[in-house]
Amino acid sequence: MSPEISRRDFLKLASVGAATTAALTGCGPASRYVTREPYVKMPEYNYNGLSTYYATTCRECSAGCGLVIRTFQGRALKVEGNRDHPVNMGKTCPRGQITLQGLYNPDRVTDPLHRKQRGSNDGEKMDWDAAVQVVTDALTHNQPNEVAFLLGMTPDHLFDMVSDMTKAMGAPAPIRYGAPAMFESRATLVQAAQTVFGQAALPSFDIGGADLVVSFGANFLEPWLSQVSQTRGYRNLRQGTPNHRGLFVQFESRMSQTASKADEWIPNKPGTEAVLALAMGRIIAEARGLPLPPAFATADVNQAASQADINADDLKRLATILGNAQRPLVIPGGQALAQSNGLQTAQAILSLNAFLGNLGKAGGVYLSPIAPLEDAYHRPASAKEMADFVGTLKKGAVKVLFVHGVNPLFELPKSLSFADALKNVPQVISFATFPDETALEADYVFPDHHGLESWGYQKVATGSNASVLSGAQPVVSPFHNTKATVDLLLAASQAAGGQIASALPFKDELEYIQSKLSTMLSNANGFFTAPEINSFTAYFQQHGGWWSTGDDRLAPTAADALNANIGASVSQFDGDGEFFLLPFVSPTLAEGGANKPWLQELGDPTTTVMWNTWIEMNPQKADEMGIQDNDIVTIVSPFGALEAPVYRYPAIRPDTIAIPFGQGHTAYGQFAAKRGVNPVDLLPQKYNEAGDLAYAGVKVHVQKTGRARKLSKMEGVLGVYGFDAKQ
Amino acid sequence: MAATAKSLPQPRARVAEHEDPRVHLMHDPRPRGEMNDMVLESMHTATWRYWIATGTLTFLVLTCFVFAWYYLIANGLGVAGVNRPVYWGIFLVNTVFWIGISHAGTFISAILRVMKIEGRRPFTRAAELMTTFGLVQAGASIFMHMGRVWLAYWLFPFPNERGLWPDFHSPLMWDFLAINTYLLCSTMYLFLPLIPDLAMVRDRAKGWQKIPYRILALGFRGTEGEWKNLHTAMNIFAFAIIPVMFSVHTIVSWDFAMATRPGWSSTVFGPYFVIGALHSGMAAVAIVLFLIRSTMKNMKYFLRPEHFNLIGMLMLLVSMAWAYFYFNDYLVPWYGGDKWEKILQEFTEKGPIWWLWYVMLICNVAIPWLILWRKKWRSTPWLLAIVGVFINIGMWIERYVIIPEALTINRMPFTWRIYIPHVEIFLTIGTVSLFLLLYMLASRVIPLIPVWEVQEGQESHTLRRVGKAELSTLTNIE
Amino acid sequence: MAENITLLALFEDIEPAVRGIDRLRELGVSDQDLNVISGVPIPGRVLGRPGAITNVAKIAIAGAIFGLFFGLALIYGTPYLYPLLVGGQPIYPIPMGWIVMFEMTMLGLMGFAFLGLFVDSGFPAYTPMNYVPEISDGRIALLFPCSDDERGKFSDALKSAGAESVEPAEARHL
Amino acid sequence: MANDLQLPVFTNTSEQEVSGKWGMVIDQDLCTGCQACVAACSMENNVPFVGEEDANYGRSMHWIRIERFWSGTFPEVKMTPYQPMLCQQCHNAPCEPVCPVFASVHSASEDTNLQVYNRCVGTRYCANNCPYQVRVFNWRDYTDARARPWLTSLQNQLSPDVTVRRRGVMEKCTFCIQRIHQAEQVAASENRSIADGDVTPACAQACPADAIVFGRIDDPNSRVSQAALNARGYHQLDELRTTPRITYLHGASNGSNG
Repeated sequence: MSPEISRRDFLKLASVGAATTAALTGCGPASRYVTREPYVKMPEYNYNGLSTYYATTCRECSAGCGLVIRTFQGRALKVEGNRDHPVNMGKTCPRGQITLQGLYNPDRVTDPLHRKQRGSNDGEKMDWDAAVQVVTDALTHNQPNEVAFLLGMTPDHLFDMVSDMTKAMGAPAPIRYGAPAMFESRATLVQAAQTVFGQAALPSFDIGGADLVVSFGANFLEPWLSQVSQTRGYRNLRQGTPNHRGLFVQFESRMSQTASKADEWIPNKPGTEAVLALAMGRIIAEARGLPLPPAFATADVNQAASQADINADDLKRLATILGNAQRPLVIPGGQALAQSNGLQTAQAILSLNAFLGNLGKAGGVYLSPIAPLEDAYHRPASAKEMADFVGTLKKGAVKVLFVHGVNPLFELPKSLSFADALKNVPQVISFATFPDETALEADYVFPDHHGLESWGYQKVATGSNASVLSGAQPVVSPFHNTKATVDLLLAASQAAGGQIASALPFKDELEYIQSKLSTMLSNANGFFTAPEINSFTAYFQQHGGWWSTGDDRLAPTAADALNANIGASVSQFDGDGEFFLLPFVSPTLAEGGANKPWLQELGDPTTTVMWNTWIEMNPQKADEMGIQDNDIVTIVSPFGALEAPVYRYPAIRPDTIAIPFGQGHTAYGQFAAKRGVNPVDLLPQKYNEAGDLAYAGVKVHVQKTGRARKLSKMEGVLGVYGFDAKQ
Repeated sequence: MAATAKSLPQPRARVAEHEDPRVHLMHDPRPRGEMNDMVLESMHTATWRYWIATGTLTFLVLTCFVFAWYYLIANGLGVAGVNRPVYWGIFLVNTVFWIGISHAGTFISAILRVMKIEGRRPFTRAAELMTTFGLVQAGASIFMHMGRVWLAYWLFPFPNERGLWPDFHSPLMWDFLAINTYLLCSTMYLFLPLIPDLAMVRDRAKGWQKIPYRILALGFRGTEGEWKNLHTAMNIFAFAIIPVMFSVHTIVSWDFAMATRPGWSSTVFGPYFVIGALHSGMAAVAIVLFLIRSTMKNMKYFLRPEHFNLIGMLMLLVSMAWAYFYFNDYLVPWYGGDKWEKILQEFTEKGPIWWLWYVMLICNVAIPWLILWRKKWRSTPWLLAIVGVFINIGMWIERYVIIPEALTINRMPFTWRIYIPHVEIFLTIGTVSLFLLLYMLASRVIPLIPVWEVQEGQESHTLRRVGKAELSTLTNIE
Repeated sequence: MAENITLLALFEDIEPAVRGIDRLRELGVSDQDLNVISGVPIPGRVLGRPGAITNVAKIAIAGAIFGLFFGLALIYGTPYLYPLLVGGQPIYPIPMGWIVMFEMTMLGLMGFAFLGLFVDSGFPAYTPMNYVPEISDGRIALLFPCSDDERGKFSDALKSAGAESVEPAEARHL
Repeated sequence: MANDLQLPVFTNTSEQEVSGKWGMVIDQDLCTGCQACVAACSMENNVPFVGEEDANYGRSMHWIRIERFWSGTFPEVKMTPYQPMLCQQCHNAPCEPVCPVFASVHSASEDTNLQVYNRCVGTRYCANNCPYQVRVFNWRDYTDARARPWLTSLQNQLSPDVTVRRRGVMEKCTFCIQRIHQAEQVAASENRSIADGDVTPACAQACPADAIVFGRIDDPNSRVSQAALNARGYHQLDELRTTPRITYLHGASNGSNG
């Protein structure tokens, strides 16, 4: 807010809306105005012995859930969900709960650092003026096309600001990437929507409205797109309509946490989802006596069943159930899209939905609402685009690389050899809050605030019916000598002068955000309106964002979805191993949770393993190979190898092994470093037509090492697996 | 009428000296003064073996008891092996074990005294010492087990600033009261018959050594009144301490029997634990007597094979009783077929540590029954001591099976975990060492033989000639 | 009138001691004045003397009653001071009351029996007393008062009864 | 103070079941095992983490854990529904009478199961006697920042409403008693009795599937009472008659091939 309006007036404005949500007060101890002081001089918005609650947005993933943080005497104590927020409606996932251990993490980068030698832990501290100077020089002393920005999935206001900046200086637009996007195969979903519906948007699946959900590998109860809202959908699927429990069938080669909630789990062979979907379409079409649409024409039911290594009768039975369902819904995702034929799979499934006629209907397929400040959905970079970007880095075309909110050294497949690419970049500047692998390889680390210390907004990509701009505000004053990256860049661009300075005439971060918000003043669809920007900002921060009151989801049109012949076939696999490799995102850690000790100590839902990486292997198969629990095995793919202990997992195909993604850090703080392994070391350089990585498209060898390491488990194996199980 | 004379079967000839009177009544009396000197000599002579043994035990106590316990307190129970679900580990095993050991002392002394079993006289003191010393170990083990031992005094019922009294609903409180009662009473019971012997030592001690005995002997002279009071008090103790002894181990068993746990909630636990206690206690007496007899001077006169024979018979008897109660405790759950009980029995017999169960049965039943049925073997001190060692191992394992193994199995299979002891092992060694060390020291400080009782016994027995045999007769002058 | 002294006669065995006691009776020493000290307990009827009386039992009974009430106070008194509900159980439980009462009764009984021994025998007594160490070697001592001039008569009588020695007892620190 | 002599009488458990105050309903059909409740509980109640080794040895301090079992073998393998296990706040709590120092007592006002940390001397009898095995013990000084320097900054988060437990004491789920009391004070300050929904424990508040319902079970119209009437409802280890305050709703055992 601008300094003319004092905080007291500001609270008056805030209190107007306070009636609606008693818990929430106005904007937080805005980091720039409030300095940490002894509590004899207490800020007036804070009462001794009383908690103050601030609404903000979770930054543990890009779903943009609204949080309400309980703060007490200047400290954040507890994360609660924002009841009014349309994405999570007061609920949170474990990562959101434990985001506080990121805020108070003992391993945070506390000061701007200049690292004399890349990879070395020691660097000399600088002051922020010098940091601004460094950034200014980096912007001015290089040709615009030699400057590259690599940003994470959050926060969006930084991405917008950098986009404006790069546009102004004529530099290439910032690249946006995150391992979640890779594992979610967003590009594939968007591309499939483009080809099937003719609109490049992120499909939104109304799980809650359906009465039968058939999911092909979609882990929608896990970190996939928007976990909390999808879990709410699952609840409504089961109990949303009185006296009618919606059914849920999951096709997946491993019983994931999501599959464990399915009424039926069909362990199909990886890469056969497309043919299965088409076969089901064909069965339904024949059952309904309709003319066979070209999309399903080529499908052969029995062949599909045998290719998928499942019972043909089951397939027919499920297809019949699907055909008879009133509000059926078929969801593509997870491993199904992470194949060489991932795009066909997505298309086949979307057109199956189209054939079932649930487009734009309750319990059907929609297109996610376009977030405010957006013209269309802008997806993060696909793995293919990242590969190209790495290529440009390797060529040495980039002189200075800015990295924020992403840890490519950890999140990109090793076969892309991002490490080598970095060597060809003369200057790497990281804005990392935590000392992750990439920050360790950077020449400068200019730490950004933690999410709970920051301003910002997040454009919600999917997960709500309304179009949502989720607002973030500082709930505590910064604990360390950190600086908001937007402030840093604004200062630098002012110092740089010229085009950039005139394009970004903002004194600080909040002014920039307000400049964006001001375009929404006229929007009457919101659940609040405000005459002028300051009160708008106040409401925005008080309620944790702006969202429209209506349903902004778009009904896709299936123009000729069914007429295109989807040449779907079984996918191709790299490597000649006997096991399909199935990497999956750890349901508790996701990509960034490894440095938070309590997340480490949450048992994985299906295996209850804590604090480490495990390899899931079918017990019968393990017996054949003479592998016990906790035995360390080597997994060799054509692209790398790694060693990890085995968890004999009863619910996985004998020809498949699964390994979670989230551990295996070499840096990133004491709780994450040197713990577990990182499956990206095994991933192939193989993409589907949409450019997404076929991370499940490799077959690997498994060799015993003869060594063993006790996996830390929540469960007592004696009770769960019997007295002869190894503890 | 004519009676047809039929030749009666002739008894097989037997060698006369096998018909000797019961030698444990010691029908070769010696003058009191001589016996006094023998006992004092056994107290005064300390060979190099003695000092080596004492030194080793002292070292073990300092490391495995004192330091190990300090380490435990300083770092918390995390350094022990206890976990969920096995919240009670070897600490409680040791507690029950040592309380069991402490039982035989009182049993032998009190019950045999009440029943006027004359053979008891020479070894009552050694047995009573076992009660006190064993209870010391038991108490220590309980305190080791506590999470905040520095607050252990909160169990004492005393008016305090918290206005809070202990909860007598808790079996642990009953246990606390019973064990304290037992410890106090058995210590007094140990002291009473000691007074005349202390007076005897006092009369012979020279120089500074006289002082402690003067103080302890309380000025006992031996007047008729003193003897009368002493006898009355000893009789009261002998009768009263027996029910206390039974109550103590019954209550210890209730610590388990009151719990809603498979394998614990059993009505037979009371007598079963009492018998178990006697089983290990008797065996311990045999071991201790063997050690005293073989290491101390002149003891072969007081402790004779016939005494071991007596103890051996008791051991056999108790072993059979134990087998009977164990079968009770095994059969009922097996027949009842309760889900959790069945799982527990399967776990003990087929689980990861199945062998413990079989070792227990072999040590507690097979070995005693195979050896103790024969008088010749019973009367062999070293053999009896070895059997005693086996029985004690078996009984320790029995407690291990009852506590950590049974705790592994509960009604929440998700939590079942094996218990792996860590520092407990050292603390176990520590308690054993302390127990032995106390004996070593006591053997040089107080007369291990109640001389006056022995003499009293000798005076009350005479050999009477009946026909051709010399039979022992008891003239009850008490 | 000659002043009174206490004579101590030592006997080897019970028989002569009994004879000595009879002689003393003839010489008019009453059973109250006579004192027999021995290394082993010798019942009164063996010596032909009235058995000694003891109060230990009475004291012990008193102790038992005290202990009983102490136990009652613990189990039913202390909850009254600070009543706390546990596990749906009554605050004043009957069955487990028996346990506490029993233990406390027994403790009182035995504890007081022990103290009774002290009280009744005047323990601890560290003052000088008439005693000779030979007693704990199995000798039997007779202690009786007599006037100085009658001393010879008494010693002759006891010597003839088989006394080892008849000496005026000097009180000594034991 | 006057006490009516509570002589032992045969008590009808069904009476006690309705006489309870706070209760919870957990729908295993909805629980997705996502661990959000565990995380929320730990963040709300200052529950320490114990590290890899101790966690594997059954010493993790979770006040609420999510259980699951398997039946059958591939491909006919099934996973039993996720079963969040926390203190059942029994009326006839087996853990209470066995404590020698009244550290585990019953709250007369809330009819919940209290653990008084500073009374606890660590005999661990209560944990042995808890049929649900939901009591956790501080085996080490998991909250001592001198021994664990990394805690110094993490402990900025400790909630002032909840005691930080030291080594050697037992602890367990409290139904977020601090929230209950706060709500009661607020209600008292507004001269009203607690309304349904005034109190939400951290676990129920976080649960994304809304599988946990909490409220007054003495109010037949409250959400929790209504949910408890569900035909799928059952009590854990009901045969022990501990009269737990948590009603579980059966979930379909799910897996392959129906």
